[in-house]
Amino acid sequence: MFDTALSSADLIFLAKGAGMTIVVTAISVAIGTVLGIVFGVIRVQLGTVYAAPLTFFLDIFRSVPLLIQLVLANAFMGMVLRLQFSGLTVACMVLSLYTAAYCAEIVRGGIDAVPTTTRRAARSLGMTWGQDMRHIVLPLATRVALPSWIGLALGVMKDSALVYVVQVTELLKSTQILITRLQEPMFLLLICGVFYFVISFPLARFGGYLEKRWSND
Amino acid sequence: MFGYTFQWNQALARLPKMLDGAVVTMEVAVLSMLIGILCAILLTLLRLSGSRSLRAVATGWVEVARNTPALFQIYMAHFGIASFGIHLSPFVSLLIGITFNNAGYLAENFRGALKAIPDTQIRAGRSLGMSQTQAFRYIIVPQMLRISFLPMTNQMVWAVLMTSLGVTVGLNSDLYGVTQDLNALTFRTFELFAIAAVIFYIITKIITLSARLIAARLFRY
Amino acid sequence: AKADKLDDIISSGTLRCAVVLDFPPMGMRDANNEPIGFDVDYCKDLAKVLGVEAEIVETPFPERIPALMSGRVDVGVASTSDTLERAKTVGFSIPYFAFEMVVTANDKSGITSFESMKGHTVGAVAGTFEGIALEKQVKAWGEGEYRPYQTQADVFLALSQGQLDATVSTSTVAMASVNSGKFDGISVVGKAPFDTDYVALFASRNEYGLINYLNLFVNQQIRSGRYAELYKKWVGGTLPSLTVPNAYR
Amino acid sequence: MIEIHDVHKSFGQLEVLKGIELTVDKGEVVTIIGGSGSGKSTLLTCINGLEPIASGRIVVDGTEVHAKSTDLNRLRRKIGIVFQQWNAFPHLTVLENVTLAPRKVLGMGKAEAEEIARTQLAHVGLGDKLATYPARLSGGQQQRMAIARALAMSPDYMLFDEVTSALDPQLVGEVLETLKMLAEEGMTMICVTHEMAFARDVSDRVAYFHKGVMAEIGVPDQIFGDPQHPETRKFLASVR
Amino acid sequence: MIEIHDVHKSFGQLEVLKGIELTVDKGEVVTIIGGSGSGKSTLLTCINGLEPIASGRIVVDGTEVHAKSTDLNRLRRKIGIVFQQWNAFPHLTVLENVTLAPRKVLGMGKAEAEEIARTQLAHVGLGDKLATYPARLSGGQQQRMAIARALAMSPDYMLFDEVTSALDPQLVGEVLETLKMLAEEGMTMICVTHEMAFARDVSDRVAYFHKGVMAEIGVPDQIFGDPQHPETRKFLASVR
Ligand SMILES: Nc1ncnc2c1ncn2[C@@H]1O[C@H](COP(=O)(O)OP(=O)(O)OP(=O)(O)O)[C@@H](O)[C@H]1O
Ligand SMILES: Nc1ncnc2c1ncn2[C@@H]1O[C@H](COP(=O)(O)OP(=O)(O)OP(=O)(O)O)[C@@H](O)[C@H]1O
Ligand SMILES: [Mg+2]
Ligand SMILES: [Mg+2]
Repeated sequence: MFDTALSSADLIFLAKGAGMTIVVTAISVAIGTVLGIVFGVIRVQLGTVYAAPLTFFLDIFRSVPLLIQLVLANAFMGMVLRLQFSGLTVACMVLSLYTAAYCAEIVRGGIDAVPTTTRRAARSLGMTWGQDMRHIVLPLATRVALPSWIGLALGVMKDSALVYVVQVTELLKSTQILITRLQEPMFLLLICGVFYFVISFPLARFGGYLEKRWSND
Repeated sequence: MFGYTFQWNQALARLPKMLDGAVVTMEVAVLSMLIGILCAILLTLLRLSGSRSLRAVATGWVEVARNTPALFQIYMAHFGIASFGIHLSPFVSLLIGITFNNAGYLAENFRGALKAIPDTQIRAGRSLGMSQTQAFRYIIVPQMLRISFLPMTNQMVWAVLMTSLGVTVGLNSDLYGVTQDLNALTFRTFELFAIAAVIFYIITKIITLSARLIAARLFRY
Repeated sequence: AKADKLDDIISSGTLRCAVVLDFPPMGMRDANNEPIGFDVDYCKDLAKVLGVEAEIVETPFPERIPALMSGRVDVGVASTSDTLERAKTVGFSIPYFAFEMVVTANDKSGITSFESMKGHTVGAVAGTFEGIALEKQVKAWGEGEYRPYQTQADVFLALSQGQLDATVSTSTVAMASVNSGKFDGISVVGKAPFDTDYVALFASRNEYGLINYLNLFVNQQIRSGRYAELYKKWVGGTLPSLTVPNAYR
Repeated sequence: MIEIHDVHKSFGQLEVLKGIELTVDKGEVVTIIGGSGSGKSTLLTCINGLEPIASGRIVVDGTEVHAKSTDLNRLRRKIGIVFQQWNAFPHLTVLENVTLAPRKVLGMGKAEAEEIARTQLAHVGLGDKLATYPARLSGGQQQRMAIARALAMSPDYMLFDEVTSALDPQLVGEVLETLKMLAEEGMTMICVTHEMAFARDVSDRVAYFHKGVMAEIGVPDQIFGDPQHPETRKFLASVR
Repeated sequence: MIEIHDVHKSFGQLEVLKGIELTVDKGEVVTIIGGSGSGKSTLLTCINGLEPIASGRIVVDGTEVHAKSTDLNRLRRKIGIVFQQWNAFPHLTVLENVTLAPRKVLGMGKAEAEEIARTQLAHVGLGDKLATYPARLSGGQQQRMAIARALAMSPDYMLFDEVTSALDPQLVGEVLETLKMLAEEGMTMICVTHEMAFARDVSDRVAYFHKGVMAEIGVPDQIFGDPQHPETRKFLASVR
């Protein structure tokens, strides 16, 4: 269909880029989710006033373009602190905090969705705070939060396209490298789009499915 | 402690230029939101329409907007579209890219909002003699607006943040573009981008705060 | 005494060079997407004399300095113009290459010379020597539009698509791109009256030992004939002089 | 005059109306009673053209409702309808709820529409709630507002579909009072209701629906005192 | 024995309990009645330490509830509480709802916990609903499940906070029956309720709360037959 100079080696090169996208996303989402849960729980426990500094800190990650966050973190780590981190490390650190900031909101929403009366009931059965969290809040909050969390994971995967600024060659950057060499922008971009779609569409569908299923009961 | 000497005055001297950039950033964001809302309404209607192909087009738009990176969409809006011989300025390309993204996300929100409004509302309107359009315009849309207001505010913030991707299509008059140019001239990376970050932060705060004020005025029910 | 950067490089066994890989023939990729080009070979030569392995770190033009400052690379071999403004932040070696600037135009634009670019939409790579100079010129003309793109590839892509009418770039990259046959309907139409763009290796500003070594290395490359050899391999034509008349450096 | 001739209507496989015949004269109050799912609501929504019919004719003041040429939006101005669910427009104040249709559909000016709305709202006892949003109203108040909203279009006919059945028991009375008042003022009305006392008090005729068929129709004394159809008897026994 | 001495408690500016004195002996059933906002629920949540108090002491079987050294989680195992809102854990079946706390808090094995749960659920009449999810239960069933859940911890005391007031009238009876049964079995109970007939039938003593003060306490016959405090009289007149 297309007359193209694209070789199988190039496809492997693209697949490697896609692999990097997945690696960056997986690491960041994993760390970011753990942090997000911790931050979210802390925010709920401390209440609006005492959690204000944390809220402000997390808010920064949602109010500044990711591109700038990456550039700044890179400059700060290397130029100011003189720490020699690889680009992948910096990318994952920034994306993890970025994920955590959004995840904390989701977690907070999930916990708030568990009625206080239900939690009181658990506590009055003699459950500790931890048991209440583990057996009552976690399962109930997960139902509320999981669809949004899947949305977040997808968002982070797409946003990971920006880590090229710290010299990480992910999917979109790999595509640009091939465009430089082969000069077939439209064709290559389409392939790149298909790659993204293939990674994210099933997850998106799964999120939609969960939302539908859980909204029914 | 630091192995780096900050030179803030070097960077601060460029603040007026950066503020000019912030104005361009706001222009793109506001325009992309306004057009994006119109497109989203259209997409929502198309997705409800009887025609299979119209529904497919609208659904395709929404899915691509939501499942590919914004950077990809903006790159497409410049270099992709140009493959068909259509030449757009960087400003317009960025605007189209962000608008495309906004419309996709908002259309999905609108659909959810629409589902949340009971059908009986339309019925009530129709039985007062309103036409379908009138019932939609006076009864459904205002209620949708309230449900979608918070998501729209978030989308507006994202639109502002997305303008930073304009550099990939040759825009250098927006806040990020200006900052990058200044960085190429002076190499004061940390200071310049820190200032840009603060400006972005202030812009997004202004947006969320004014949205809260508007919501308080608009939705008193 | 404390070990300096030069010691670090030697003891670590690798030399990490920032190279721009969409800037043919200085930096590009071969059919296996491996880095090749003048700058790549230059970095390998440097590694060889240091007795270490070369590691090519791809950096787009705007990211060269951040990459150095963040310690991700040791040396920039990245066709970087040695401006005084930049020298406030990084340390430059003596020039290791010099570019002539030429105008490349889309055939449909009717542009035949630098002067006739006036009033047209022109572009170059953001943050480069020629980019900054061209933007100034467009402002001086008072008409037309200047667009900076992130990479040299994007500039030629935009040019061949007709989004740009003309660009100013180094003669080497222009010839390489036009001759590649991948861009239809563009040609080099003449010289740009910009100063010769001397480019230098760069390292951290306070690493005198390393910068001193780089200076000697550049000098040795010329003396040994390696410079001419690489020039012939990647560029071809008359070897540009790397010294300025009536000046020492 | 509303004339209903041999109306049939199905939802998919399910035949919901099986040949309904009914004529309602100007000034008459007809009450429809019957079991759940017997097609009462469906008939009302067919009368004002919200639902299409499969066969038969419904004629309102000489206009055939389901004819292609009929301007339904114009026809509906004549026919007010109030539903079981309170369909207040939550984003509008009580006054705005009532003025919306007169202004947008009849093209009335703001002042004129508000004048009418005030009158109608006072009429249903909501004269002091003009600036309130529906969320602050009780169910009974919302239902009365819906009645005022329909009345503001000066309809010639009013259809009421179990307007009290979603209300708390203590709120039912106030809404029924409003309906009674309308009936006394001579409004032509079709009321679907489960309130038998109300049906007996207010109606000129009472119709009993059973599984899509109008099993019986007659004056209240006959229907409640001496029902003819065995199903009517069963039904009345069950609701007592 | 539950001893409450001069307990004060405020929410911000609002003083909700103003020096409550009350002793409940083993096997006694004390009912608390009183107007909305009089502090009844607050007192119950203070007794099992869900809310801190400002001053005074609450001592349960010799343990001071609000002492720093008290292990509240351990104390709460003794004191079952059931609230007005049905607090079923919606993600667990009825059986799992009841076994959760015995297993996680008391560290019981699964088999043992289920054994106990089955007994308690059968006790409250839910023996056939073990595998059902709460969403499928009526309000009364959910409330009975909550009682079984509390009983499964073998508490020495049970606190009931208006357990029937969020129920439809026809479901109230079944829950009150369950409470009566418990009282007859000799459980020590404090019940906050608006059901006067129930209070009269079941209680050993009835306390009347008014604006954070226990205005009056006595045997049911005295409180209902010959109330001393004027507010008690007013209140009883209003609920009749
Ligand atoms: N939009 C619809 N689509 C499919 N079936 C419908 C629809 N509306 C009503 N029905 C079915 O038509 C039958 C008659 O419904 P209708 O609402 O007219 O009954 P009703 O007499 O008003 O009952 P109720 O007293 O419960 O309101 C019912 O079986 C109902 O399920
Ligand atoms: N968590 C809280 N924060 C602030 N005020 C509260 C809180 N809980 C209760 N109150 C207030 O304390 C007062 C007493 O409340 P409480 O729930 O104890 O009353 P009650 O006697 O149980 O009333 P009801 O019969 O309505 O349940 C009320 O004015 C209530 O508004
Ligand atoms: Mg009905
Ligand atoms: Mg209470």
